[in-house]
Amino acid sequence: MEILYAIFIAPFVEMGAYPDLFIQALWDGFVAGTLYGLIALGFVLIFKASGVFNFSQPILVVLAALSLVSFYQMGVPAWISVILVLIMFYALAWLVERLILRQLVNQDGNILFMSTIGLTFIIIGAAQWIFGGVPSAMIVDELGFPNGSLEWPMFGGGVYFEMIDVSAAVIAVIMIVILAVFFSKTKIGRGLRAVADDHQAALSVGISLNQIWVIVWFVAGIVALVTGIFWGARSDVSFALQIIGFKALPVLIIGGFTSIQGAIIGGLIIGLGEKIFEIYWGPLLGSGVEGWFAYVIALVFLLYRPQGLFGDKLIERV
Amino acid sequence: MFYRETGQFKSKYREELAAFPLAEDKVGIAILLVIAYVFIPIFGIPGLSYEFTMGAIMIPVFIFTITTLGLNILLGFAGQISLGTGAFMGVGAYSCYKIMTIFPDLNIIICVILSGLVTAVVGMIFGLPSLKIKGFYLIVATLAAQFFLEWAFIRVAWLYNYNDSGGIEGTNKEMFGLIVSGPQSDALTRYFIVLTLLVLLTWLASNVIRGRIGRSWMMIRDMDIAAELIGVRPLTAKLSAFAFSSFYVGISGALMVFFWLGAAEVESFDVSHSFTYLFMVIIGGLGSITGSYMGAALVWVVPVLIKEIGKTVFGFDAFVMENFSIIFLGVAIVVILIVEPHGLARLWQITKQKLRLWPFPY
Amino acid sequence: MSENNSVLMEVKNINLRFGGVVAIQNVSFDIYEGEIRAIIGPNGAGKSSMLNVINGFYHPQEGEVWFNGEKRPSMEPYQIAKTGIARTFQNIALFKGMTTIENVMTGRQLKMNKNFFWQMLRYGPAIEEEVEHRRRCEEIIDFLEINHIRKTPVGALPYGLQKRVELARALAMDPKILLLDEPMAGMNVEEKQDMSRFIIDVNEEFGTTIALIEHDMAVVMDLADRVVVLDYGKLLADGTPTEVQSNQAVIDAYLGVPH
Amino acid sequence: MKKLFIGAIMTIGTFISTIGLSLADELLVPHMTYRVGPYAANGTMVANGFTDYFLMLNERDGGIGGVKVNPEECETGYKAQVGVECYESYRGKNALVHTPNSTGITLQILQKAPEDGVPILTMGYGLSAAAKGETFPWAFNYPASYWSQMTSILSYIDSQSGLKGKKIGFLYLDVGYGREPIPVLEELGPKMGFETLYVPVAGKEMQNQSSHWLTIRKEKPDWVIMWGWGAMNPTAIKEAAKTRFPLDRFIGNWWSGAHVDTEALGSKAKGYLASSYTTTGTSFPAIQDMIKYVVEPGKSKTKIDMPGKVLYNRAMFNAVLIAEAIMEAQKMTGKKMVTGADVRLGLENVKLDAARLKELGLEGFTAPLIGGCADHENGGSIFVQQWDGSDWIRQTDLIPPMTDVVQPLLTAAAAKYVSDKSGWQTQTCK
Repeated sequence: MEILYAIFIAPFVEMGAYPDLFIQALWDGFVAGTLYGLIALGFVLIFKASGVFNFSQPILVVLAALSLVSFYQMGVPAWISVILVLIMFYALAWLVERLILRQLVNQDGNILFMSTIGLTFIIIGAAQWIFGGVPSAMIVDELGFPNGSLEWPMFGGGVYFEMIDVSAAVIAVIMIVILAVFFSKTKIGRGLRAVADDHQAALSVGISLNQIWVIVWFVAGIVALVTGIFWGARSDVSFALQIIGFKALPVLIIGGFTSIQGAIIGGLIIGLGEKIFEIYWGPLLGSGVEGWFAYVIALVFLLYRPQGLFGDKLIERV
Repeated sequence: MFYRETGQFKSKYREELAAFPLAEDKVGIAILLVIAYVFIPIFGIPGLSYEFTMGAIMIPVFIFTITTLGLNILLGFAGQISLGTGAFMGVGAYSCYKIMTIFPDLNIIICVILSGLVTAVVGMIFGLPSLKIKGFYLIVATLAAQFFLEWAFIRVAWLYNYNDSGGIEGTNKEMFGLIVSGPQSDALTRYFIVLTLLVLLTWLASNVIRGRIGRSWMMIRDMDIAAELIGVRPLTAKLSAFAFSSFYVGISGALMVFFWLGAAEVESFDVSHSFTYLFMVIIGGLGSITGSYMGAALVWVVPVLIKEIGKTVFGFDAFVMENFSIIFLGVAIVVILIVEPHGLARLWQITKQKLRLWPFPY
Repeated sequence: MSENNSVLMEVKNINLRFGGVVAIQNVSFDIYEGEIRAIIGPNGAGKSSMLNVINGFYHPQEGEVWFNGEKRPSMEPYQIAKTGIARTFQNIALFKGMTTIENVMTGRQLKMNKNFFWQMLRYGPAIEEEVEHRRRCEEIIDFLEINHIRKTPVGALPYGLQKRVELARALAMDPKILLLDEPMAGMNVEEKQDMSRFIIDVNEEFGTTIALIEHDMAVVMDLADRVVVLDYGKLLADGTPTEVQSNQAVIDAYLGVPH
Repeated sequence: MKKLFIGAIMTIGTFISTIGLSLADELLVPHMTYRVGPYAANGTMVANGFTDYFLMLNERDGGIGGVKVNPEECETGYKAQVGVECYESYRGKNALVHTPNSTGITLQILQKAPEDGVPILTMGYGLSAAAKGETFPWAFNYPASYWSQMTSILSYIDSQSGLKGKKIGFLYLDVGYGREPIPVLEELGPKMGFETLYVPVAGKEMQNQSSHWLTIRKEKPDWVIMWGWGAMNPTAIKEAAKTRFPLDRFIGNWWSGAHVDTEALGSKAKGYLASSYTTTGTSFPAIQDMIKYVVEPGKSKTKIDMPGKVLYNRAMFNAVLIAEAIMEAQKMTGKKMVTGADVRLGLENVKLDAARLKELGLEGFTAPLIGGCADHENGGSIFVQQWDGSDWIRQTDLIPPMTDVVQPLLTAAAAKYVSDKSGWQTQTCK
């Protein structure tokens, strides 16, 4: 009986008793969710356009944040550093296409996936070699993002909104809109979709597969940079950031591997779900359930809706 | 010239179904066994210190070969990708620890095998989603297993007997009056036990994959729909692959803790290890038993050698060499996938083909 | 060529839909024991879907399948395979990672049952079973004249040979009824002749009932005892090749239209 | 082509044959470091401080007792398994003492040490029970165990606001290291009348602590004690500030209060407390010598701004203790090339009293440390320091541990540790 009370009633009583805390939890879940969504977005872009499940997206986030900060520490002005990072990512996209993807055209999806694990290791080793392991603070102020926090007093407590989190949410939304428009309205975007649908067909209408791959990897790099800036601002810039990348996999399952909106909505479901669950139900299980709770949500989705919320249903043929 | 099948005719199917139909292969295996059982125990590896050879190379490589065999059964033969190998090794280790505390007098080898069986059951449970989902989606299911188990190894204090350290430790275990496990055991004793288990498990695995059950796994791997229409029940095939694979992985986990590390905590079973084992399978060769040996040896030994050579010959510091070996692993994966997606094993096979013809390249 | 006309299989009022798309609409026909039955029709007529219904890969929304004089309950494909239905596929569905002989051996899976324990030891009953079934597979391989590629991985084989290996695999199941989905698609004349000869040989020597889908009308008219014509998921005609050939609806819908 | 091939084989052969040959006439002090991996920021400082001290001794004094020291690094990436590999690689090489630099690695090699005859010094980490020298002859955790530290922190809190009726939040990294002090909290909670809120942070969630801090906000503890490491620390401090938790009621253990944790935050971390047993700053002559002989000439990887920082100085003290033990061992045995067993004796007889500290150029750097046979932790005292926005400032005098609480716990834990181990080697002390 007590157990039932603890599971079904007490958490809700608590939510009602401290509404400021509940709203804060929702906000934190929302911000975390947007950032999970951004990581997932990087996966989706590349998967959509090339069918490659790019395992190296999380390390790209780390690489972007680290090199941005390093350029700045070398004395380059903040916004010039951003441009330098973008140039670097373009070069990286080109190299990846030349040296890896081009050599693996028409290989099985699993093989491409594994090659991106290899790429992850190459980047980890090289970046650690170059940047060392010392963490640094993200240069948010220097980039001109608003500082401080908003306070909304209520019910004897208050809800705090960090300005940097607000910026993160706003920019994430803007990015989604731009990417959605890019994919549906521009020539390159439509080309990307054609490639995703059928490599051969895309080739036959004169779309260069190689070029497209470079572009999507570059765009995924931009997304990685944005993710890196905001997640770096939440803690600091170090290799430990890549661990958060594992959170993006359940997001993909929920949102579908090919849907841009799905990435964000999946991110929000995971972000909100795990925060609320951890705070109100976690103590029953000895806390620390966040690490796998996202995966459980994803598994439930998989069993009932294997294609994700926005994915296409597959009809099997023989 | 040295390696040819001409003139070796089989008059019975049974002979052709033997593990090594070619006489040269039989000789080769015999030589390898002699090296493993006689040469290395007596001489070690020339140029390396004996303790280092045993403790840092031979024993871990044999243990990881068992892991790789297990993962290869699942990934290479049954086509089900898993990133939960690390945690499944943990299941083996923790259950072996529990069995040892509950039955302190039980022979440790029996403990190890029982813990393999426990892992097989756990693997089967976490393999259930594979019936419904495929490919990349299965990665998520197995990662869920990985993270849930990691959490359980920390939260469920019963698993580590409420030790303050939160870890599990091996103690001295005797068998026929000889200490075979624990801090006082001799490396050579542990070497022989691990080696013997490896040989035995290799033999069992090669039997299973050449028979009915192994074929059903490969059918599922190559074309699951066709397999089902021919009469393979996906439930049985997939779950038996998960179980058999986890059995190996569990045994290797128990061996890792009680015949090599001596103690462990959850960190020895985390997701980064799952990746290492995946690399062993890919580099060695998907769907190849020989490849499992090659992959485990290469992925384990090369970084060790890189570090040693870098340190002693070039005087590079550990930091540089560590990063260098991380890069090396990454490059090795990419190159292998580009050059020969079937790994070292296939390259070896191609070499053998060439030897068959040598010195006449036609 | 069977004369006694006992019905081996009958499909009754099959309706199959995918979402809103109707694939098969109220189709019924039967297959006699020992005959060669052809299913023809233009692309998208529902022929392959029909085979998929027969061997249980698709579950029709309405309709019954009668086999061996009994109404078949709803079953999973692997259970249906056990009842003695084997098939080949339109787009070859061989196990690419395995050799020819291994692929043919997969056809014997259902007949093997020695447990894990013996399999692990590969000794005693397990090896005896393996040898016994291996013998039967080698016979089929001899019969289909593919001995020279026994140990070649099937992925490396030319198209025509792959089709033949697939036939061998289906035959290894010792089926009561053999479903062939476009066994001669993409073959040249010589290969078609070979394949036709094998189909007739199988039918005559093993007495296997055969249902096949084929586009090449000349082949169909030569091989088949009776022909079913489907068009847009509906049954258009059913009868002997000559009857069908002279059916006006068929001529309009299919034969008349250049294909 | 053939020549090239043979050449390559021969070169590889030479490489391999050089491996495993330990150079004679060097005191080998292996050092397990982690300059890579998620904890690299901390590991780099630790590795530098440790290595630089020995390099300085080599440069300034020509080593210890005239024999050069080889402080060889073995990179572990903070992974236990790699640590064991490191350990194995030193077998048969006459290593003098092992410094695993990780509680996880310590637990794995603890049982092997007696067999190999090489002591393990886990300064400020490792198994608390190793303080019992009679049960653990080969393990040392000078100058204090985690349990002693926890009681000192609790006395500090008691002196600030009283403990009775208070709620203490315990935020810890959810690994062996973070869980170590839980028995002390469980024992002392009822005795001293405080309630504990346990908030574990999984390694994967280190940088994602918003829900942990929401829990803290929900439960409203009066103080929060942190057992964190790596990126967990700055994230926690940031989240504390975000949830408006008063930072001067937030106290880290000695691994949660270093410059790497707070520098990037600057004034945002102002007020945050941490315990320590070593002083910061470069004003000590010994550190000046390190800068002069090693850092400035560029003989190590240390950047010029590293000496004086918390972790650098602390790792240096670790090296000081080892150097003293080696010297003591040389004195006791009369040999220059001592062995691991000799150094074990050296560690038990080390005498770092105020006079000796002054002689070493470390006056007031830390509490005096007198080695003992039965007591391998020296019941060390700690002090509390506070981040003022730009540096760590020492706030208190030395706070001794509650010996009466810790000792029985340690005895019981040591007994439990050996209870299921047959043939465990103990010693009796006079």
